[in-house]
Amino acid sequence: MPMKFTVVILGAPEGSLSSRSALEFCHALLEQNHQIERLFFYADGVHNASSLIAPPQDEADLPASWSQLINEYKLDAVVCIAAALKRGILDHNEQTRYEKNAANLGACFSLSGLGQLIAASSVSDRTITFGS
Amino acid sequence: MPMKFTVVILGAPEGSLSSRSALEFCHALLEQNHQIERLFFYADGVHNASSLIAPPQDEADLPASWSQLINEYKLDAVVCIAAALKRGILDHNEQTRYEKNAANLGACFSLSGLGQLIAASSVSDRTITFGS
Amino acid sequence: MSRILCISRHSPYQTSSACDALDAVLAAGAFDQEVSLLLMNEGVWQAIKNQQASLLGRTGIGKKMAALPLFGVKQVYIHTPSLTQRGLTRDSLHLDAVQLVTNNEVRTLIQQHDQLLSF
Amino acid sequence: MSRILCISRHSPYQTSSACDALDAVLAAGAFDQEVSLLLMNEGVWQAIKNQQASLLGRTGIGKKMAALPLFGVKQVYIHTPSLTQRGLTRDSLHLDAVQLVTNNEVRTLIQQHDQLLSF
Amino acid sequence: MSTLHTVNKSPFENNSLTSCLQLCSGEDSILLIEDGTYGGCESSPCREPLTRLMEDGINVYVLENDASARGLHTFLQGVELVDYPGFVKLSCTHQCIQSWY
Amino acid sequence: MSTLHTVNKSPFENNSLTSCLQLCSGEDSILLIEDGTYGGCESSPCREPLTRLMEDGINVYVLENDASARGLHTFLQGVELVDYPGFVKLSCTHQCIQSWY
Repeated sequence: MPMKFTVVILGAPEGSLSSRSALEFCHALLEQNHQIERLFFYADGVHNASSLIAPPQDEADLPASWSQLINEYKLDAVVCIAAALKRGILDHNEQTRYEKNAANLGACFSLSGLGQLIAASSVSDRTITFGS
Repeated sequence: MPMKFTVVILGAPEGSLSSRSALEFCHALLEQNHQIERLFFYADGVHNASSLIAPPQDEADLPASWSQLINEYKLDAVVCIAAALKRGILDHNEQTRYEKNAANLGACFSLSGLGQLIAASSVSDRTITFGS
Repeated sequence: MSRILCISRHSPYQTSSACDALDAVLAAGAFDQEVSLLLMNEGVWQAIKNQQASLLGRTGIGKKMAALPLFGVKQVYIHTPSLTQRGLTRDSLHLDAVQLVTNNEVRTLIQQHDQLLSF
Repeated sequence: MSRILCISRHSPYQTSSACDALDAVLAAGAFDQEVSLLLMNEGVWQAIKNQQASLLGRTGIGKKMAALPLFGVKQVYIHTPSLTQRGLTRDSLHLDAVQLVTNNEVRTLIQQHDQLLSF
Repeated sequence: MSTLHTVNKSPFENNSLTSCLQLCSGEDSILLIEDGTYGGCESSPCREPLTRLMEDGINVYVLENDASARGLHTFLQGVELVDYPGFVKLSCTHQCIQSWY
Repeated sequence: MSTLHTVNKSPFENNSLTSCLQLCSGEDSILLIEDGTYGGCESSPCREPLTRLMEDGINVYVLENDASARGLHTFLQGVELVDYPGFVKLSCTHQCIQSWY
C-alpha cells in the first residue's frame, strides 16, 4: 500500500553525507510508488537549495540532483526560512527585505516557515529525518 | 614577545560554535600585540565569508564581526577557493567562470588556494585550528 | 490532529540542533498539534540552571524554553538515565513542569505518539 | 622550510575532513615543505582496502591518497592503537609505504615537527 | 507499535549507537547507515549489546551501499544487509522512525 | 617540546577527550573549550584519566566563558579556569597546538 512521507533533510550537500542518503532514499521511495508529501530542508540542509554551488567534476553535484528529482516528480520542496536567512540562502523577496546584493535560492525550492513541516507531518504516514 | 599566528577556521557561523571561539581568540591575540599572519577559512568555515547572511536580531552576527575585525586590524583573510566553490561561496570571477547568477563573497575576504595556508603557516610561530 | 513527539538529544549551543528542535516544537504548538518534547543524552544540558547564553551571543534558546507552556506544548520529558549519568538531579533544572522518565517510559511515550521529530 | 605534521582523525566520507586534510598535505608537498601525514582514531578507516567511494559520489579521496608520494609527502604514519581497536592490521591497508606508530612514537613525532595541522 | 532506529555515527567515536541500544525493544529494528555501518563490524564497541538484542529478536540491518563504500564486507553474526529499497520497506513496516545522529 | 591540546567535544557523547588523554605527556597542557567544558565536570566520564594526568603534572584548563554559558560552575579538583587572554598565553607558552574536535 502506498504511503505518504515527509522527509526532513538536516545536512549540507558538502561536509555531510546525510543529504546524499536522503536523496537515495527518496529515489527508492518514489520508485516503490510511495508519495512524498513534502521535502523539508532545515538546519544546514538549507544549503542544498543554493544555486551557487560548483562542485569539482569528479564529485557528485547534490543540489543539481535534488533539483532534478524535485522537477521530475513535481515535489513540494520547502526550505525553512529562518534557517536559510541565518545561513545566507535568500530568495528575491528576502534579498530586498534585508537589502542584500544577491539572491541564491534554487528555482525549484521555496522559502517558508516551520508550519510547513508540521502541516506535512500531520497528514503523512511517516516522517523521516536525515540528521547531519 | 609578540608572536605570529596563522588561524584556521573550519566551522560555519551558524550551526557550529567554533567560528565564535576563533573570533574571540583573535581579539585576545591582537589585544596582546601578537600578529595574525593570515586567517584561513576552510571547510564549512568558508560560510563566514558570505555576504548574504541575515541572522535574527537577538543572535550574534558573526560574519559582520569577522569583517569588522579584519577591517580594523587590516588582516589578510583568505577563503579556500576549492572549499568555497563546493559550498556556494563565489566572488565575481568565479561567478563568471561557472556562469552563476550571483556572487556572495564578503568584501574583505579573498578566494585563494591552500598554498596560502601553507605559506602562512611556514612563516608563523604558531598555527591554531578551530575545528567544527 | 496528530500527536508529535520531538526527541532532542544535543547540547544547547555547539550546533543549532537544540534551538531547531525548540523552534519545531513551538511551531507545532502554534499549529494546535498535540506536541511533547523529550530531552535525552546531551539534550538534558539544555534544561540546567544558571546558563548565560549571552556569553555566546545565543540568547534565543532560553526564551524559547520559557515559551513552551505559552504555545500549548503538552509536556516536557527528561530522560532520567541521561540526567543521572551527568551527575544532575531535578534540582539542577531550570524548568519546573518537567516529567522525569525511565527507558521503559520513553518506549511507552514513543508508542503513544504518531510522529517523531528527531533532533 | 618548516616541518609540518598533519593529523587526520576523521572517517573518509561522513564529513569533508579527511579530504580537506589530504588536500592540505598535497598543497604542502607542492610547496616543497617537509610534510607528513598521521592517521589516527577514525582516520585509520581512510587507509583500508577495497573501498568503493564511487558508491557515494566521492572518488576524489582515493586518488588523493595515491598522489601522496608523487607530491613528495615524506611519510604516512598510522596510529597502531587506533588500528588494533578497529580489528584492523597492516594487511587491511591499501597503502604500502606506511609506518605504524605507538602512542610514544606519536609524541616524538609531534616534537620533531614545527607546525601541526589538525583535521 | 514498533520503531525503526537509524544510526549514522560510528560507535568508535560517538555514543549514538549505545544510546539507541538502550531504548530498543519488542518489535523494533535497527538500521546502520553512513558511518553507523562501522558499528556492525566484528570489532564493534557495541558488539555485546548488539548480539544480546539480536538474540532477543531485534533485527539489525546494515545499509549495503554505505558499508561497501567503506570497504566493510564482514559483519557481526546475525546482521543483515539491505539496499535502499529495503530501507524504504523497513520505514513502511515500522510505525515510526527515530534517527540517531 | 610541549603541546597545548584543545578539546571542544563533550566526552559524554564523543571520544575526542579520551583520544587526547592517551597522547598527553611531559609538559603538555589540556584546554577544554566549547562542549569540551562538560568534560571538566565532576561527573566527567574521563574523571579518572584526567585526575591521573593532573597528578603527573599535566595542567588542565577550562575556558571560563564557555563553562559559564553552559551553567557549569564546579569542576574536578585541580582544574583551572582561564579566559581568552589566558588561552592566548597558553598558545604562546606551548610549542604547538593540537585541536581535538
